[in-house]
Amino acid sequence: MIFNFPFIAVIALIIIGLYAMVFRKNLIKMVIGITIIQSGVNLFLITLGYREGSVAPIFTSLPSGTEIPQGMAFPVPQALTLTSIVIGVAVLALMLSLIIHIYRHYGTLDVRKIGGEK
Amino acid sequence: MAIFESLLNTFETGSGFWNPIVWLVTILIIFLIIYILRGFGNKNYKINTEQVKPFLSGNPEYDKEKMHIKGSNIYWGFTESLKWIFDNLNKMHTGNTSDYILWFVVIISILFLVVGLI
Amino acid sequence: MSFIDFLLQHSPALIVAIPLLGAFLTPLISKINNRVRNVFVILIILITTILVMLLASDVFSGNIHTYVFGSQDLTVPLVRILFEVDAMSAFMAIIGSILLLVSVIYSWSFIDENSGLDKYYTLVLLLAAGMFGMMLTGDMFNFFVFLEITSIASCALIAFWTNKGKAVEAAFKYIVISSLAALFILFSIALLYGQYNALNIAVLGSVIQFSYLDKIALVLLIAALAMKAGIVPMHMWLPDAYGRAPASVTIILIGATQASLYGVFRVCFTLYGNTINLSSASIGWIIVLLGLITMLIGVAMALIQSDFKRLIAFSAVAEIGFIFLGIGTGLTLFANNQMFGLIGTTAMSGGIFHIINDSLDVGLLFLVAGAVYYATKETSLDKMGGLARHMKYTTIFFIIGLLAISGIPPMNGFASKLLIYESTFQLNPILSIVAILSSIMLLAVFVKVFHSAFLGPALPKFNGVKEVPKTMLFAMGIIASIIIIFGLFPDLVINNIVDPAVNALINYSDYIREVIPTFTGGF
Amino acid sequence: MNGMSRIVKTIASITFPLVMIYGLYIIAHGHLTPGGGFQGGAVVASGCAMILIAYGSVWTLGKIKEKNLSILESVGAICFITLAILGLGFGTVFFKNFLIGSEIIFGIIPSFGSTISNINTAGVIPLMNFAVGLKVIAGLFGIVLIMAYASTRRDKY
Amino acid sequence: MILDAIHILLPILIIASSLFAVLLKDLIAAAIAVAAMSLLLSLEFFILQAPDVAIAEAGVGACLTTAILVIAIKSTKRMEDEK
Amino acid sequence: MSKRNLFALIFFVIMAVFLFISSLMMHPFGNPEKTNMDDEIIENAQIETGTNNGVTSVVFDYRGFDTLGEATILFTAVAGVIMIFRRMNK
Repeated sequence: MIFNFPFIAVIALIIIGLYAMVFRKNLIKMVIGITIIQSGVNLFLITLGYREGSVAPIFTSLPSGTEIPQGMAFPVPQALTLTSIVIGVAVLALMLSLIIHIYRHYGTLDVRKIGGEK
Repeated sequence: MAIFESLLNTFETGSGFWNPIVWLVTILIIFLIIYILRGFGNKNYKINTEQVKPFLSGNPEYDKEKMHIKGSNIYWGFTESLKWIFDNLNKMHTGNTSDYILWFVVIISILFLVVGLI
Repeated sequence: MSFIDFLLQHSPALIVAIPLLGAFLTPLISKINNRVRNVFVILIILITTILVMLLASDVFSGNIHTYVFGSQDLTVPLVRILFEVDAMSAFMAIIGSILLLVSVIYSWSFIDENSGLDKYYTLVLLLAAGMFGMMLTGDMFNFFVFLEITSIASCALIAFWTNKGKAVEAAFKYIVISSLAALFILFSIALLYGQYNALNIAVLGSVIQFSYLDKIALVLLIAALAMKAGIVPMHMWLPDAYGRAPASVTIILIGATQASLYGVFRVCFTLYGNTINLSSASIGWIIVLLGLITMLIGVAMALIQSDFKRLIAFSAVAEIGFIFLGIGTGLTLFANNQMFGLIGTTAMSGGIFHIINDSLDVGLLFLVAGAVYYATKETSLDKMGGLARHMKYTTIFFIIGLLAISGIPPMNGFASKLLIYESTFQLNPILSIVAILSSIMLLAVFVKVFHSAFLGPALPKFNGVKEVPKTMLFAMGIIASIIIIFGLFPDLVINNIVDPAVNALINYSDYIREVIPTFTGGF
Repeated sequence: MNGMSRIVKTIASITFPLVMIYGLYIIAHGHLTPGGGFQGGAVVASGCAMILIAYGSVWTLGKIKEKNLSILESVGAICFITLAILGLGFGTVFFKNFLIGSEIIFGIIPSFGSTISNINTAGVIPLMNFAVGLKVIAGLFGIVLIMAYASTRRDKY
Repeated sequence: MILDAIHILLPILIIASSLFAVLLKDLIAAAIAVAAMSLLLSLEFFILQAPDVAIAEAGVGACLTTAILVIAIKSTKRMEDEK
Repeated sequence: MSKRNLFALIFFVIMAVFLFISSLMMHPFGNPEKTNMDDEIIENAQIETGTNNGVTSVVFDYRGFDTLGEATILFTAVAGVIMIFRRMNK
């Protein structure tokens, strides 16, 4: 009984990521913020699918005496998280390549100095 | 011919109506009036002569670029009299990505207050 | 079983799968020839459009199509991914297919001078697949995946002109905003999953209870999707992105934005449909207020812009406000049966009709702006003038768009705005006064554009300007003719397309009952 | 990006085959043990990224072109969607697992509960694993390669 | 009991490394902190009985993400100078 | 602290408070309340799809369409990165 501590950690990760995006001035720090939020949501999905004292949903060399539905962790959140991780790396690559271009055009990474489109 | 009849249906909204036939007839009448008015025009108008040039009280004609009123000057009086509104609006649109995310956070927290507490 | 029946049965999957297959094949086909590639892309979009029309004609007659991936029967809808197409989805898919077809035809000569065209067409097809997937899916997580496809593909397309710093910057803003929105959507999907252990919209809609966590999820979903749809004050990415993208991309971006808007309505009406008595009034008023702010600020900002495409982008923001006003009025009265029968249905049909009108009008104006850019390489309104002397047909198309977007009678914008004015006037007169005021200001905005760009003396620097190529004129002509037809016969459109969509939103229990036959709720 | 020192290069080239074997094992045994197309693809792509860091992007780009990677990725994606569409052809709907129970290749159904691993099971899933693995290797390595190469190139605007 | 302690300890470490990633001024160090966070996250996934996700997170999050971040930082600017 | 940061901090705190409350309202860690969908998958995965790995059966069979979308996202990102770093002159 650990009083939902992993859920609190998830929210803390999301808040830290949002903090990085709102208060930090560097573009790469904003990207890192998105990565942190992404990790928080992934952790949330996996935490939702955990059952106390369960084993991974893999039948090969299953420990003997496992109850079949109740003794296994949820497979669906794990599949969703796999999708989410690959989406995260795709978005990250695109954002960083845009940042390289922005640096070439403006010569700075400060979020206040780029653009200026009113 | 059911489709054709349904094309000519009158569209009623409760206090107004819309019939394509009526509108087509109205547009035809407008064109007829325009045609008649055009018939009253002066017959001895000649292109490529002095008649075409604008008369500016005897002053020489300006450049073509100066004759044209620019787009941002057209509603000058309107924007000038409501300057405080437009100044505030311009201040709101900073073009800063962090601010965009900040507005998102603001809206989320306002909606939390409205939906979560009421 | 005949071939048509076969196509109809599998069309929900084929509408997504055919653009995807086309996107995967485009890098290989573009090895052959540029012309072959263009024809191939147009063919793919044309086939998809035909399938959409086929599906829509069946759905509008009252059937709801479901398609289960990987299994034949509907007995185990809990575990598999489900596509569910009701009239609202089909309505959105029609809009998407029209915009895509026009955009691809327009691209033929508009984008022809640039490099990297095979990637451009690949991304357009991927964007098409993402849009249709968002509109047709019946599964929350699948919706998220297609949302991400849409946003990544649109981000890459916004940055198409990478030699312009502002385009790259706009693309960066877009991807940051949309990936943040997508992460919050994923978070709220996870909240719902943790409570009810289901991902299907219909299954979730049948068991939802409006507990505290449900409220949190509802707020996050509405805020994130509204940000993707460009609601004030979260609209600021939209003028940047619309203004800097190539015009042929912008018209597809309108479709992607409308898909997010569809997401808002799906969440409010179907996912939270069962709790509508608890939620509808407050959520409805929030949506109405957001719509009002959106209209006013969008149109006020449009008035002081001097960049052609940015100006149109702000008026596109204002137009989205009209849609929110119409739908929100309906949602406000949803729990009140008697008032809803009087006012609500009118307001909702106005709002939904305005979705298609808005995308057509704004799309036409963007295409005109692109044509002006193509001919003059100029975007600032201050440096234009006298273009009507060189570009006759473009000017005519601009006049049609101007009349349509500001709701002048012979065009389609009038019909939907009339419905919205009438219904909101009965709810609260101030709402309709604000709506009429912003509509008038929209007319003022576009009169300004018409004067400064198309009228005036023939400027010497534009002496060599010629009319744009025929394919671009053809693309603009398609939209203009649809606008005129819709404007002349609005009754036809409302009876055959809009009313089924409105009924599909209102009768959410039909949507749920298609998956869970034992569901007893709703009206 | 330039290459690193000789020690790094030697160690990277020794470790590279091991990483590759591990990644391919993960792909091939995706339906039996933890792993699958994505995980194995990510492992192989990170091995390739190690070679890229050690030897430099210019050298690597001389060995393998980004266009070939792009085509490889297209092929992987086409294989995947073709397997999905074959479900419509041989079975009845998209993503129908049409090989399962067919006793041909990968057609055996394992008995319920804890079993020993038999690679000849799971229908189209191993084939899909291979298609996705190919796609993920090409895609992720392609991203890293292009970004590393482009960061050395200085275009003027 | 010891599992409970790990379930508390690992999230704390993850939060700490994410704070480092946000607050450090040196961007390379921040990227390394992100890598450490991903590695700890994959350990947490393994303890939460998700070995599939753990492999993917270790391969993608700890290796490729860091590689891309470092490439981007090297081609732009290393230090974050706020004024 | 500037005016903007103060304004930001207020709304930030409101949002954080609501989210933390939501994390306390979740079901207890490790004891999910409803399990019907996942139980059904675990029970049927081996028979229906022939895989010993439950996650793979979900990824490629039960939710195969999501995986197609995921592969598409990777494809999109690669196409986007190649397009962003292309040479502009033809």
